[in-house]
Amino acid sequence: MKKLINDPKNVVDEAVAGFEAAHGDIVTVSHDPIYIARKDAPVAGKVAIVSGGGSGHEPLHGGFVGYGMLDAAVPGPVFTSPTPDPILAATKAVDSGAGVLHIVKNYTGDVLNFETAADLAAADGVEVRTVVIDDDVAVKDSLYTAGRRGVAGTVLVEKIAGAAAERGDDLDAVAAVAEKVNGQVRTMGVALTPCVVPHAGEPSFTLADDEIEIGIGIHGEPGRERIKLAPADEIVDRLLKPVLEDLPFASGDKVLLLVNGMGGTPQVELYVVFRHAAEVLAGKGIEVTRSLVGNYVTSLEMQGVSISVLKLDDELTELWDAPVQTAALRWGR
Amino acid sequence: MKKLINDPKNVVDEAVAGFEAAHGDIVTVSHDPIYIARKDAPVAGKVAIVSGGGSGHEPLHGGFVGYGMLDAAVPGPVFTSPTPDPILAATKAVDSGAGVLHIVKNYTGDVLNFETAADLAAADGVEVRTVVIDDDVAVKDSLYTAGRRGVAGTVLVEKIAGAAAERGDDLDAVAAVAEKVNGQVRTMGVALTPCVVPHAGEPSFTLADDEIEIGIGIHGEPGRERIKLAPADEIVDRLLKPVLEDLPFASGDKVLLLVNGMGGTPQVELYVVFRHAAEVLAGKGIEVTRSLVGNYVTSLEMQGVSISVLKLDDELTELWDAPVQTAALRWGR
Amino acid sequence: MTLGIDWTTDWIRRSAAVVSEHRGELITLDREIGDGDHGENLDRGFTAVLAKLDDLPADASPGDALKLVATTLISTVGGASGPLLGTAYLKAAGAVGQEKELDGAALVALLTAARDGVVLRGKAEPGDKTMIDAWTPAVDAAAAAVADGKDEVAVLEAAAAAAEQGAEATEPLVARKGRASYLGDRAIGHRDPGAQSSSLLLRAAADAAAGAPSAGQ
Amino acid sequence: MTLGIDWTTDWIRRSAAVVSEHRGELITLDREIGDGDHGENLDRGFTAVLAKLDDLPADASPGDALKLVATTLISTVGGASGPLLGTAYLKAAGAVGQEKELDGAALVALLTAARDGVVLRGKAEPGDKTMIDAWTPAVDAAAAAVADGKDEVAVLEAAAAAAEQGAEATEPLVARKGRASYLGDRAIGHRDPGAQSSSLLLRAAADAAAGAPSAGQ
Ligand SMILES: Nc1ncnc2c1ncn2[C@@H]1O[C@H](COP(=O)(O)OP(=O)(O)O)[C@@H](O)[C@H]1O
Ligand SMILES: Nc1ncnc2c1ncn2[C@@H]1O[C@H](COP(=O)(O)OP(=O)(O)O)[C@@H](O)[C@H]1O
Ligand SMILES: [Mg+2]
Ligand SMILES: [Mg+2]
Ligand SMILES: [Mg+2]
Ligand SMILES: [Mg+2]
Repeated sequence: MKKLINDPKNVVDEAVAGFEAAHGDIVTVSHDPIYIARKDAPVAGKVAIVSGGGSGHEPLHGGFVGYGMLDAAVPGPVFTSPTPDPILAATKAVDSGAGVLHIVKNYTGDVLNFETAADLAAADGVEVRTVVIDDDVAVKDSLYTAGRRGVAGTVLVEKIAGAAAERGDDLDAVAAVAEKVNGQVRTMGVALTPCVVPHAGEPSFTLADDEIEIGIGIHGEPGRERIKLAPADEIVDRLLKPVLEDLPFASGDKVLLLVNGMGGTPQVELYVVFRHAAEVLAGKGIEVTRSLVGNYVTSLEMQGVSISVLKLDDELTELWDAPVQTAALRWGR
Repeated sequence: MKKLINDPKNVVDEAVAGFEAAHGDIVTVSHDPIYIARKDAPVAGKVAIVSGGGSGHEPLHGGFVGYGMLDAAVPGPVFTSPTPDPILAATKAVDSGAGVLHIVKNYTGDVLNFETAADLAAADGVEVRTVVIDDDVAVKDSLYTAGRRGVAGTVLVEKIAGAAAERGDDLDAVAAVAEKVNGQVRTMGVALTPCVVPHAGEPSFTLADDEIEIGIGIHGEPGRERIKLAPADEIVDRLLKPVLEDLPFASGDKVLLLVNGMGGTPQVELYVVFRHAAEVLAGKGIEVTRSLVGNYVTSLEMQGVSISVLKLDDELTELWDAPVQTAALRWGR
Repeated sequence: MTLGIDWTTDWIRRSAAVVSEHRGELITLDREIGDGDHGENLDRGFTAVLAKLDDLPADASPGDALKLVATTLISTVGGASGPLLGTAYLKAAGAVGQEKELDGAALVALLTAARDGVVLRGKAEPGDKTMIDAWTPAVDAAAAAVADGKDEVAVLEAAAAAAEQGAEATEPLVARKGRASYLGDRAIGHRDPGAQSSSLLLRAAADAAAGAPSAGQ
Repeated sequence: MTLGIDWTTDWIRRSAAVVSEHRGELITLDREIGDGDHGENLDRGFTAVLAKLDDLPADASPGDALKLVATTLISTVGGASGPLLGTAYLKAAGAVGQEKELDGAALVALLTAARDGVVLRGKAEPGDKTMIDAWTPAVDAAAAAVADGKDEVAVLEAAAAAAEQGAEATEPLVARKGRASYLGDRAIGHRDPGAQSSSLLLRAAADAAAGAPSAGQ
């Protein structure tokens, strides 16, 4: 295992301390229990938004704390949901009285720990709503699975719900916007290489030199099927097909296209993927009116990419365009 | 070689097409000859800034085209300087009559090709100044080398010179600011893994499982020395020492600290590095007043990091803070 | 011979030891069909439990000790196993109340409540390839042993043996809960890490009752 | 026997063939002490040259053909070798002017001008571990051959052989120019890719003169 770390046990603590040192203009950090809060939180009268989950997906979630997006992020150990304590502490710290939305990726651990925290927060008089993100079409949502996973679509939910909170929507309205985005975004990913969890010290799975894993999650967990390495355009076709069929997206739709790097993918490759994805959408009469390309929801050093398509309407477009000022996403201020 | 590409020969063309599709609000793209220009270029009365070099360092340079930074970027093949033709075409396309600054990283190929383009532009009546960036302290600047290389400090030069041009400085003044930044920034990098150039298909060098390469360049060329993998804090100490001694930086200095990922480094690791680098600077009485953490000047999928320290004064700080709107660096608008 | 606070704390210490010892194995199982953190998660949790165990008042009941385990796991493990096992211990503590000595029936009540706690939070059914597949046979075997008039040591031995078999029996299954469910058929042939760790915890309970020499001592 | 346009275009075709054939080898040499693109760069350049060669007017002179190579390499190769080799061919074209037939003295002038062009742009000295270390012995050997009264074929053979030796002789050197200079002592033991490719180009010139069977045909 080759990593720029000290003791694997301290990776998250040290990274959060580094984040604090680098972005002290935007966030404050609580170290025990550990969470990252917007510097000016609680913002009077504003619904607060808290998200979190295992570390290793950076910039998710800490990189999205700030004006127009999250009020707090709660990082767990690498790939492990945080416990209820820091979620509760963060929730109480950022609540201005207008209530708190929990944005939770759909994994058993995340759901259960946020659930407990929400119960405890409610007992302390904080109004909490929870929206569970499950945009990953690689997993069948059925009685036979833990349900679809929350993956790269999460960043779109956080941005758009954050804008709704910032413009003054109440808790129900912010939760409704978040649900709406989750309902209209679909994602599918591919891994070329595995990642190495620091405390495990070994690759999360092994792939032959000519194999790739389709339908990969964001925790180094294996995906849906293993195929031979293929040209990028073929891989894009293969990822986009289930994404587009699922909603389904249709000719005339306006969409946001997100090509998300898994952490170790060179940027040239992300744009090679974007090019063909945009081409395929254009061929189907689907208009890409907003774009996002980069490492937003990652799996440590994994090489690979996910493609998300979000159906836009005027409201979502306006909320997407609204100013945001976080470490990892910033425009308009 | 595992890459999300089609034919290796088309990587740059396709990536640039993807960039165009994703960032059409900010840039326009010329495909033959290939360059990326600011959408509203030429900007009347403004000095234009053109940079470029081999591809594979993204977001450098295309990601920095836009308001407050570059007017055009000229991408060569992967790790190969562009030829004079596209540099000349870009230079002429963005010149508003106020002259053009070429920001060139100090590599023989880049210097020679930009030199030819500048000569040809001058013959066509375009006033061109050239600033050569050589911030890499890993290389001794002596008669016995091709001189120091231009590495991550380049992004700081491009941002700050871009702001100077945007506020209306004339060509000499913009060139002087760029020279000043280059004179006050020092960088040193480390690689944990090599990168794979698409047309070569094999790693640029080999490192044992417990070896790292100190003083790495940004083209997968080997570095200064090979040492055993060590804890991040030790590696940071080793990178910072020559950086700080070279200028030298002194107690009381205010600086910008850039921790730059080489492309394949998980973000947690960048922040682990930032944390200790900031700690070391604080211990020496050097105040970090501005920070930048992320993948800005990369080497494809290489895992590793470079640390740059730029000495700030009020003018440079103000220019750093000025609005910028590019695909990869954006604030204030 | 009923089992009291000494058995309970011995069980807990042995649990911590066995989890630490099998940390790597549990990580590997979880890497294969999950995300590779299960051993690390439980080790972090039980290390924290151990650190708090000495604070237990001298007159603590088994239920007090189980509750300490529950709250500590909930606040240190995270992931899926934290709330699930935490709830198991919490419900187990509730089932034994303030009893100082646990007989066979009380042990069955403890195990049943623990299993039901996991089901309450995780909604898994037997055969879903989860820790339930260790707990449920353990509960059944313990109940059968009590019905057969076995003593407490034998009851826990029966539970541990059944849990071990149950964990092994997860290998051919397709998972329907947890991360392994994303894998479909590809989970076949791999043991569920949570079932394996639960069987280790139940083996520790039996060993503590039998007074077997402890790995951690 | 003097050498005219047929020799020149044959040289160019053979150059393209040899560069394409040795593309991988040049990439490997450049990976070891540079950035791994030298073979790709030259292959791209000479492929472009080949594509333009048929456009040469029937009455073109050797100098016209060399100028075509020069401008094409400058506008397609990039990197360090593009401007350096491009200038070499440009200066070589200048040295032979509009002569239709080149004798030994003209060939020496051609080679000398090429070498001087590289030095003009790259400022390298002999022993710096660059392409100069192939060109300079080639120039000297060609001049000596002319002084010895050798014919054109022998002059180019001498140049090619000397260039090959010069390229080989870069192996023990520390580099003082180009990317390899960043390596210090670690460049020792590796052949300079640019010296190697230049020796291949000069061998192609000799082969074309000797009418050796061509790899590309
Ligand atoms: N819904 C569930 N019900 C019961 N047990 C579950 C459920 N989901 C997961 N588990 C158990 O949790 C184990 C994984 O725990 P762990 O790796 O610590 O958490 P995570 O899956 O969040 O990484 C699985 O092996 C399985 O036994
Ligand atoms: N200053 C110089 N003078 C002469 N030749 C040089 C000089 N710098 C580099 N070279 C030659 O160029 C070769 C490298 O070419 P190439 O790999 O195509 O370009 P780059 O170094 O830009 O990647 C070196 O092997 C060397 O022979
Ligand atoms: Mg986990
Ligand atoms: Mg090069
Ligand atoms: Mg797990
Ligand atoms: Mg090269």
